[in-house]
Amino acid sequence: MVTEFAGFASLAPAYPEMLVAVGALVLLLIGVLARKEISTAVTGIAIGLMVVAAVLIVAQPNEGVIFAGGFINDGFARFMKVLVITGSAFALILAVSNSADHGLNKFEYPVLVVLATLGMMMMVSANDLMSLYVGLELQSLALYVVAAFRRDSVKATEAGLKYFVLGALSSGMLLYGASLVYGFTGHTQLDQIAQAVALTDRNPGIIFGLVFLLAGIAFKISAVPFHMWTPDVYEGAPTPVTAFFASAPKVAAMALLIRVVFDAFEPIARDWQQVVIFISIASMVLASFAAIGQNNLKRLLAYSSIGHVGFALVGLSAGNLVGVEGVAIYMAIYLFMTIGTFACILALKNDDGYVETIDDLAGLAKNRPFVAAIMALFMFSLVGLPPLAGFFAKWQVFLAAMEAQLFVLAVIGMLASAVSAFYYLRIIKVMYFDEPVNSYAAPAIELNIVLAVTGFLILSYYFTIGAPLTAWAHMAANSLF
Amino acid sequence: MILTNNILTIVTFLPLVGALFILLTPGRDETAARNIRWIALATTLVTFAFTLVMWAMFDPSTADFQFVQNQLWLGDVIGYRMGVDGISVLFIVLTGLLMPMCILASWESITYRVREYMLLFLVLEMLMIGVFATLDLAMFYVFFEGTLLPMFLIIGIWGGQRRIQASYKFFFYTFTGSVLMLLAIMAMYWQAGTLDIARLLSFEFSEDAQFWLWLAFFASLAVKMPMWPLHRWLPEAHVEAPTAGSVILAAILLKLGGYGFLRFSLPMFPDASAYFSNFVFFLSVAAIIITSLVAFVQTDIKKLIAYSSVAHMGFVTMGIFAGNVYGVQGAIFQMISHGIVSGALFLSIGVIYDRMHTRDINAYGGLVERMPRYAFAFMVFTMANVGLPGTSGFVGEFLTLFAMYQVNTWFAVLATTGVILSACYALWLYRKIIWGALEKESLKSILDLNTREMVTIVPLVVLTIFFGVYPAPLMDAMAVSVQALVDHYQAAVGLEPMSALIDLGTAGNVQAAASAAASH
Amino acid sequence: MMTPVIGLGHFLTVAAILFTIGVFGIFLNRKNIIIILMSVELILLAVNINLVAFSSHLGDLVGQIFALLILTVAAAEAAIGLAILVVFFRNRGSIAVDDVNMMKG
Amino acid sequence: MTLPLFFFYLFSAIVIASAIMVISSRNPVHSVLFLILAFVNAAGIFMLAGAEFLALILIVVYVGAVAVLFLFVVMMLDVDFGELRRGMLQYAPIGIVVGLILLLELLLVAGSAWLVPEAAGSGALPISGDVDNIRAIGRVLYTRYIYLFQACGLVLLVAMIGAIVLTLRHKPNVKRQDVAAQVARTKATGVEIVKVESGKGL
Repeated sequence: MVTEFAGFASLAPAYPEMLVAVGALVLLLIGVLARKEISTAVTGIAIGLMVVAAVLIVAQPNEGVIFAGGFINDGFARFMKVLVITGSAFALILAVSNSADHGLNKFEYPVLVVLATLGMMMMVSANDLMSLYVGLELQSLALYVVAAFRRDSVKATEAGLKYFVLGALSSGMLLYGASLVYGFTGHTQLDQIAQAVALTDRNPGIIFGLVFLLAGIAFKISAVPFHMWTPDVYEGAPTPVTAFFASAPKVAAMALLIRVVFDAFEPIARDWQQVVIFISIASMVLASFAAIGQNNLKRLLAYSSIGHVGFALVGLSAGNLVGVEGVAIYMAIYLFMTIGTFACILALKNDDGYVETIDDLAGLAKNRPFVAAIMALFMFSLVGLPPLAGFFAKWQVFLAAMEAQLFVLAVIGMLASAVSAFYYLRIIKVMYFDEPVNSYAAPAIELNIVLAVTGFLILSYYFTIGAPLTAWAHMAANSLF
Repeated sequence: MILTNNILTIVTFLPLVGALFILLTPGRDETAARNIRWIALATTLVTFAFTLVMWAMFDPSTADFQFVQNQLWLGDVIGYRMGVDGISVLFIVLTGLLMPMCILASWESITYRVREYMLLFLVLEMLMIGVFATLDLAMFYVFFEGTLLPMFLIIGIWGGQRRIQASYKFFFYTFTGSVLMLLAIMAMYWQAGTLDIARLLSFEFSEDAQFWLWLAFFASLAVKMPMWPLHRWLPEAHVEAPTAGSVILAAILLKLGGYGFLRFSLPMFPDASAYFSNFVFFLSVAAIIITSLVAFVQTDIKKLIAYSSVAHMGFVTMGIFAGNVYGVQGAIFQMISHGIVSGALFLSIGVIYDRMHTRDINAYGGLVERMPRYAFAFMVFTMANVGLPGTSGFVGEFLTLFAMYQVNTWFAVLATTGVILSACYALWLYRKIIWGALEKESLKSILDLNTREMVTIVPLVVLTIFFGVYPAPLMDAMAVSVQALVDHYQAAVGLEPMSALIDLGTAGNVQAAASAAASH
Repeated sequence: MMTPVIGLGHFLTVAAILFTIGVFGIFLNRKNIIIILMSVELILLAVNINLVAFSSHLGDLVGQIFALLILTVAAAEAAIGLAILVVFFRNRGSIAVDDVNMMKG
Repeated sequence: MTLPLFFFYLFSAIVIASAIMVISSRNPVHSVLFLILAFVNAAGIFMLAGAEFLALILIVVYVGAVAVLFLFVVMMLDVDFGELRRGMLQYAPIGIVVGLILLLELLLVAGSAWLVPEAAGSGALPISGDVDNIRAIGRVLYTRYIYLFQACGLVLLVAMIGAIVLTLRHKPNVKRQDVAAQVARTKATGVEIVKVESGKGL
């Protein structure tokens, strides 16, 4: 076997990954060798590392397939990687000043987040079922640990355990699917799978493999019917960790899903489209109704994230260029909305601890007008009300569905979004229309900054990031076709 | 030249500049609140001035869109497109006119969270002007639907006792209807390949597509309008909203529905509009009669006016779908006039509500003794509401009825009974509140209009009478555009162009036609 | 290289049965985490049998590499899983997990 | 029946039987032992399929490390297993239905392979007859698959960090030898001279 390693420069497409990997090891060394507890410093360096990696991805146009076809860096991968890194960096920022409250004040936390991010970058860049699996597991294992990171809390460890069990099961299903796909096509590399699939007629082995693969990934994006873990894990895990779970890993898994179905299974698009449509409808409808009864904020946001995954999948169901572009934009906007919402939750702390239930928010607009205003903004945006960014996200995916003539899906989705407005509005109602019950301390400075930045972007989407984001997403989607 | 190109952008986004200033105003005390009020008033006044400049620059001799801007903005789909024609220009001016009055009406009645209140009103103004100014279908939806956000909060935060239910009802009725329209907009994009309204107006959708698109638009616009039986949210929203909120709701927001019918349903889906016209007539006439009857039994002044709004909107839909020049001109005129009159009525109710804090009809009586100026103004508005000749309410109602006679006599006859009914309840209301002996103790010390209230109400009195006597400025502005619209519609559905029958270029002809019809 | 004495279907059948037993085990023992972890191991074993069988059948080494990766990663996974189980046990004094409840308020 | 086929059936039967025992055994220690049995026999199946290296790894890594780890945990945690088994049959009916459907579907796939054994194309990395299995894997593992190999290293690193951060507890009272501290001792730090006044004591 000849080595296919042709000098360090040939690895240029993977420089960001290598940087993050080395960075994680350096962070680990710093943490271990330091004599005292320096988790905040490590967190700071980790955020810096993410920023550098993101800049590297944006600035460095090295695209290509390396590592014997195992790794691909294209426009789509770069777009999604920047999102993933942004999500992780924000999640780390959210944990800076309140890490002690959530039991995250150990240097291992940022290290694990960085390693999870590395796993997500590998997922996004996976061009082979094997690298897909390894990236996924690198991410998942780090997330399992992070979920249970507050090891003296029953809720957190139970959340970690549930997440682990269902994650492991989903990995098993994904692998079973991968093994069938490998067996019946003879390849693990996505583009070669596509060639083999195109040659054979609809082979039940491949179809079953595809279904199992999709089921495994559906777990990771917490789409119905594989969503059971989400509310419990969101509720149990420390809030900064939940913010992390809800943002970057979802983006990475969604990118993975897009890559698998388009790169490997384009020839049997009809088959996976049906599965995706089903998952999408189920997620939108179930989330809309199940969230109405929730009083715990984090559980509510869990259902909200399930619903939003359903909406994003509307774009994927369409199976066209506009759809992929829509999903890319959707995930970007979803990322900012999620980070911002969790920043709001973390910004509200009184003597009894952090805000947990919706009732705790009563009259917030009087005590903390800034946080309440930003929160309201996010809620309206999650509803999908123009002119906020959430509307443009929905616009993109439903536009794709209409092009693909998926009218029933579009109508159901739109009605589900109208129903979902009910529980988002409830939060606004409680904050603005009710009388105050709690008083909250002033939030930390970095939370205020996160709130201001995300809130501004969501509010001014049409004027500021809308146009460049759309253009970039278009470029990213184009690289898949 | 720069002004011509950008006048619409300026008019639309000027309120946001004011909003920014309000956001940056320091302090949370009474001084800050006063500053904020003044900033809001100044902003709306400047905006109004610019809308007047725009009207002055507007060339009424062409049906083309003017002050056009056309750039792609978000991807290849959504563009930044602006432009007005004779149909939309008037609504922008109306919005500009009413906003300062709303700010003035809220001057003293809004005592808490003034910053948020003014902020929301300025944002609302931006969105409402945007609806009329944009030429991009997606942006139309953005502005159209965006009004929900500030309005939901205005009703919910500053509203009355049952504000929460009212705001929820308002939100869900309109939101659910609108999402279907959104899907229709997307479908139109894939069929026509553009969201540019100017180009969509000349695109011919297949009859099958028209059928569904019309229904989807109807779902949204009929709720907004509101048409019977989808009007249930309106009385509650009106009753619970603060005075300025009611004014905006009645004067502008309801017109978004009518504007949508004129801009989209009629010209873009002509076949479907013709197909569904009897259905619309039926709903309109039902609205006129039923809601007028319902208005009779109300004890809440605002509710009564709210139901009368629904009835008046019935005339509008009737006129629009009559599909001839009288009908469409009448509908537009009726909308403008109703904007002024109903806004003025809600302002008037706000005046006595500020003093007595009740809207119960029985709590009033004999106000003329203590409030002669108020009594006069209220009389003018009541007359206009009834549609008495010489007030602006007459022209629109008459034209739509006249148009209806040409299309379907039975519906027209039924609708005419609505006019009689409205006279009954409006005059009854006036008698209960203003006439009679001043018996109630609490009313003995009530004060007449102060300067601030005079400033808000007097211009509306003047306009009501002025447009009633001399409707030419409005008619001239819209005439050519309406003619083009109607020609296009009738050509599409295969009717003889009505323009051959009567030349309706000027208001004088309208008046002549009106008196001719009246002598029948 | 190998004469296919044993048909591919034999292997796949065994793997399918093992996989089903694994999934069934998770359903059956919803409270006993240790058994669930072992069921996951059974599922992975099924996958490995699949991969090895396909590798042999196709005359392609990739399947075995894949299986090797899975073995490595699964070992790491088991370590993490047991670690979480241990901390959970320390907190709770039991390893019973409440049912994953979809509609819990 | 040829000999390989006989062994295949033998191993398969034992694997399946012990897998059933794993999930249904009353005592988790038995479960672990049956798991080991399943792994050992699976190694036999691997061997029959020509994957000698994997067969070895399965025994070394799985039986040697993972299964023993399970055994440790089962023994270490003082779990009341009787309680856990209660209500177990509650889910059995639905579980059986789901399991049967799943099995049928999977067998369908397996069956289709049986019917069309040449459904697959040619592989990316053909096995050549003149190199033995371990050598072939070794040749590609560090070259062609260096990326995956390194990534697996990171996965193991995460597992290590995770296991440590979750379970390691510093006990404050445990005495440890600190060479640096011992060497750094000086007279000043090590000896304290106390002047004791006569008749007073300390």
